[in-house]
Amino acid sequence: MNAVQLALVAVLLPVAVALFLLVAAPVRRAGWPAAALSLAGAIGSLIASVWLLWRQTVLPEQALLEEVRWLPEAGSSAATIGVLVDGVSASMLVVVALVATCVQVFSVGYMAHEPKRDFGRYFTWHSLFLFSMQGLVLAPNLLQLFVCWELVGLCSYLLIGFYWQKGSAGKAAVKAFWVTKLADTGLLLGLIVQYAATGSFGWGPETVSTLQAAGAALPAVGLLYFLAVMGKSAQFPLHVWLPDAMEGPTPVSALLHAATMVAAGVYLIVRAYPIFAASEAVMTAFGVVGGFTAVFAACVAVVQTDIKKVLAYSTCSQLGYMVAALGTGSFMAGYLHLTTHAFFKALLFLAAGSAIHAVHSNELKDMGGLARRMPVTGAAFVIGCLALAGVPLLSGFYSKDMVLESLLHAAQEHPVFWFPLVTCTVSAGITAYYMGKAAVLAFFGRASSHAEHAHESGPSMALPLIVLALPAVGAGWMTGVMANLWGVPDVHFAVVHFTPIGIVATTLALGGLAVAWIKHAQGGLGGLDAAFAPLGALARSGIVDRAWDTAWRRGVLVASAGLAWFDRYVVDGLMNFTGVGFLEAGTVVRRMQTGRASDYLWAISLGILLLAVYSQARMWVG
Amino acid sequence: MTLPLTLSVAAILFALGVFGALTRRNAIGVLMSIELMANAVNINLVAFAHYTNGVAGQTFALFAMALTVVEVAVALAIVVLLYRTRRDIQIDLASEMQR
Amino acid sequence: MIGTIALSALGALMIACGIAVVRARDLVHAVFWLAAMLIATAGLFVVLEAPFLAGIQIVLYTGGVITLMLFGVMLTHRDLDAAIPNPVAHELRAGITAAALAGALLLGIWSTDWGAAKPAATVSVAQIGAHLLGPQLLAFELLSVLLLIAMIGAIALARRTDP
Amino acid sequence: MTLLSNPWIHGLVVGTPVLLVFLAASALASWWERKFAGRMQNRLGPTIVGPFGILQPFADALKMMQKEDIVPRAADRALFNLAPVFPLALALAVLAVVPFGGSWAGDEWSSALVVADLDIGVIWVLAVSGLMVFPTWMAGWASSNKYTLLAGMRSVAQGVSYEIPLVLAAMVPVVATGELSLSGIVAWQAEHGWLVFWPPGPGLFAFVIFFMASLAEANRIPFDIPEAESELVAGVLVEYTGLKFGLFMLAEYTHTIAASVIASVLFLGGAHGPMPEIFGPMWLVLKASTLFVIIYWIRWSWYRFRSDQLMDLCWRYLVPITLVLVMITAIMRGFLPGGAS
Repeated sequence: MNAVQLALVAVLLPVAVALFLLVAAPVRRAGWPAAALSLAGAIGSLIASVWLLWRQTVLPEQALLEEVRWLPEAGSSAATIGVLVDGVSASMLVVVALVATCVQVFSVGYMAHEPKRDFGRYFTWHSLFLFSMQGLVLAPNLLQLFVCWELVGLCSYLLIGFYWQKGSAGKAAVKAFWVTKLADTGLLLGLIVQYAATGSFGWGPETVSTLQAAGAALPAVGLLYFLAVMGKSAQFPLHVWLPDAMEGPTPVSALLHAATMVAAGVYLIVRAYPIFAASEAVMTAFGVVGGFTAVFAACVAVVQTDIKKVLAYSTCSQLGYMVAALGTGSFMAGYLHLTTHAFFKALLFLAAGSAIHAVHSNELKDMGGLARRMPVTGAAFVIGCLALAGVPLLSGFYSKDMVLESLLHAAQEHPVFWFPLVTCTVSAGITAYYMGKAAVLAFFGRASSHAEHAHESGPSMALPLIVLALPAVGAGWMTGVMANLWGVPDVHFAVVHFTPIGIVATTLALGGLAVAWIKHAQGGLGGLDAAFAPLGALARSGIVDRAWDTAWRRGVLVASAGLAWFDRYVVDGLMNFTGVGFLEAGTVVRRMQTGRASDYLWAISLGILLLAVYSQARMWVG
Repeated sequence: MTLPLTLSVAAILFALGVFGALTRRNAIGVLMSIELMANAVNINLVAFAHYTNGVAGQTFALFAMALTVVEVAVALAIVVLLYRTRRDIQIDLASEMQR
Repeated sequence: MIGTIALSALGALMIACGIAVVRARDLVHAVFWLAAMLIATAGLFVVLEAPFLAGIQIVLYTGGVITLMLFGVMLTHRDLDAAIPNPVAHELRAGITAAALAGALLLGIWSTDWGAAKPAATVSVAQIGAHLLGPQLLAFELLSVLLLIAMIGAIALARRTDP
Repeated sequence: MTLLSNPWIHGLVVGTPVLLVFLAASALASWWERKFAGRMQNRLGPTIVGPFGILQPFADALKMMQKEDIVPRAADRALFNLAPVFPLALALAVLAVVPFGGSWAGDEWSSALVVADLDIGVIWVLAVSGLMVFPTWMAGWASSNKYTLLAGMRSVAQGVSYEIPLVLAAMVPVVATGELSLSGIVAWQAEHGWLVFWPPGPGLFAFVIFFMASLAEANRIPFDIPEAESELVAGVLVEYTGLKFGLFMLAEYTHTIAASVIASVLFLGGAHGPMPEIFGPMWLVLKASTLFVIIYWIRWSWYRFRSDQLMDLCWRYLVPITLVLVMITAIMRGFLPGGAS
């Protein structure tokens, strides 16, 4: 099969499964068959993706574009749908398919106790998500990307609200939905502006130059897109939905809210990089927002007591890294961090899920000493934790190092990048501390009463942990290969290397881990919390949420009230006037409607007669 | 000479059809008047076909005939239905649409 | 010349039959007048060198339409048909409209210069067939679908709903 | 020769003998039927008038002419008087396009002895036989008699229904030979074989169905519901007397003969046969007579269908079968001589 066919298999197999399950209600409600089908779709997609990646690695093929016209426009078509296969999409395809497959396998064990119909529903949404994400990854233009973007948003909504019977889950789903929708408005407006300015939804050089020629359009489009990225990738201050999204099942958090969907924002930047890179304002915004999010989320993570929330804020923080790195112009650093992060964060979430499954609680205080009872889970969590902390030789180290290095370079040219440099370096230490804390509290020390009877999860949950642990450890060593694949030429890579900033960050990370061990080995949540107490209070008070509530909801309410008035008295008034007018006119005209067929026939004949007379008259006149 | 003559016959038949459709109160009577008109149209088609060497004219007349048969079949089904529901087929009596 | 005479004769016959169709008091007579008119039309088609159409005209109209109408008359016949006379104004209105229409059409026909219109050769059945299955294939197929729909529709309408 | 090439004069020259021969044949047919029926029922049939009673039809005609012409008071006079004229005319009109003879020119058969060799002969035949229901219905309606009305109604229903298998069965020869004129169809059969035999299958079935549908169109047993003496007295003829009645009866025989002739022409090769071509008319007469005998054989040995059985047979069996036959023939046409074009 050629590359395009493989890509089509990867994207269409899940949608076939999803559509079948959506339509064939009996199969869906039967539960297990739905899971088997969905899994088969995911595995098929994974095989096609790996094959495709292999082709792209060994065969130095150019980017392949295959599209069909859509949305007809005079003479041509305004938009196309299709697949764009190159190194970037191929590798992301594998990341998505691999994580999705692992998560689905994991879910078979994790969700086993759900009612059958919920089980089927769960896997249906999973298949739909996989399709949407693969479609997003392969999108050859921004319009298709936008469509898939909304589809993954929909899947996110559906999966967060999976336990809709629980009020909080429903609320979290709605919150996620409308926070991201607010952000997506940016993407939509950006698309409109871009299309108005260039007549294209592409991100190619000619589009960018046309945009550039259009003056203010370029930064405007870039910032509008960035607004969408902030929503999807949970950048401050639009991150508020992500912690709440933890209401969904843990595998969902692993797949959507850690590894793939939230990375879609970053992926958008990667894909449409020419548009962003052409505007300095946008790049600076990346650096500032990303840098602030990195440190802010890391600090908030410290004071979390819920293991999933810790990981959620950690995800925010790491996404901040990626955005900041992309702001420096280092495509490689940002995208590499996206890739490695996908693996180890999915691993962390799944390990956390395994632990939660064992103790039936999200709270760190209900865990403890799990490593002895659940060795595989414990090992997986520790590996993920170390990788995230940036311990040398593990994947996170390489990508984080590259991020910091790129920030250092940028800072030397633009002073404003000192801010993300400092925040990211500091948060490397904080990250190590809170992750160490979480690992120590959950897997070492004294077992709580909940954790005493915990035992290792079944093979369907253990296996994905092992599979994901491999890239979490080793993905970093493939940096050179990936650089080739992505067409970033001047990356010098060595498995063991030390740069000044790397040494600082590593030292901070190891220090953070050490502090975590010392402070928490004996259990207890205290530790450095005092230092972060104000922040903790801040986080607990939900001030950001409150601010949003005020600014966004109240604002919307007031505006809505105004619009409602306008609608009721002006729009409706016009409508009513028209309606009443027609009604009155109707009563007059109604008299013409005698209801006798011959009268109507007469009117028709009269019409024909008039036409005949008209044509005659015209012939004589003209 | 023959063409306008034929067309005149068709025109008069058409007008007769109109007159019948307007004055007939019986649904089948109206239908027959409509047949007159349709037939007039067919005559025109064939006449023009004759004078333009057009196969198309005859083909169209053929189509028109088939359509007329369809129309009559359905219309008569309606008439029978009308009769069954109200025991009468005076079309002026079927005026529910007025209100 | 013979053509013109035949045309005039047939035309007069057809118009006479047409008048009878719209004025006959008895509906059954009207049906037979209509049949006569349609058969005369077939004759006209022969004069216009469209013999195939003439044949089809008889098969379809008299075999199909008229028979259906006879059925319709029989199934719905009532002696009250003539009971409700038309208002005179109504008839007058119809008459004026129809006369004006005929006048306008005739005026148009006779004021047009047909000059170059010369009778063409007889169209053979094979030509019609080739035309039907060639340029008009889509219309032809659609027509068959339409016939099917009409058949089903007529059955569905006229069917007795009680078992 | 030049005079004969004018179609009108040609028609007159050939038509007059044809008209006379078939009128005489129709008259004779009534005698023959009575004889035949008599023999079948172990009787003698007419014996008094002329040798073997052969002049019986003429005696009947004389008798009818003497009878009083009664028009019922409630009858629709115009239609009542008009109705008897048509059946005979229509039955004879069918014969106008039949080639009664033919000749070989090398390998080419050319049909001859046609009153009017229309290009659309088959259509003509179908059109005219389609008109046949009207006089029947006219008579039934105009008599203002419930029996005649019922008979007329049945007649129309039956005529309309059986028209369809009739037309479709007639389409089999048309499709197989690619000809619409009867003489063309006969010529094709003379060269390639009679259609009952060739193409094997559809021709035979189409022939049987055509024959059945013709019986129905001619209101012969077992399809004589419109008359059904036992229920409807004498069908549409209840109120008719004298010459009008006679005309109807004559037309019935003519109609049956015409149906036999058309079936012979369409499926049995018409005037084609062994022996020199001068015997052509003889072959046609022989074939038609055989069919005619079969019709009366059936008539005197079969019972009548019930009305619903009649419709069942038509719509549930004959129509679908003939549709399939036409399709099969259209496919086979590709393999027939002169077909794959």
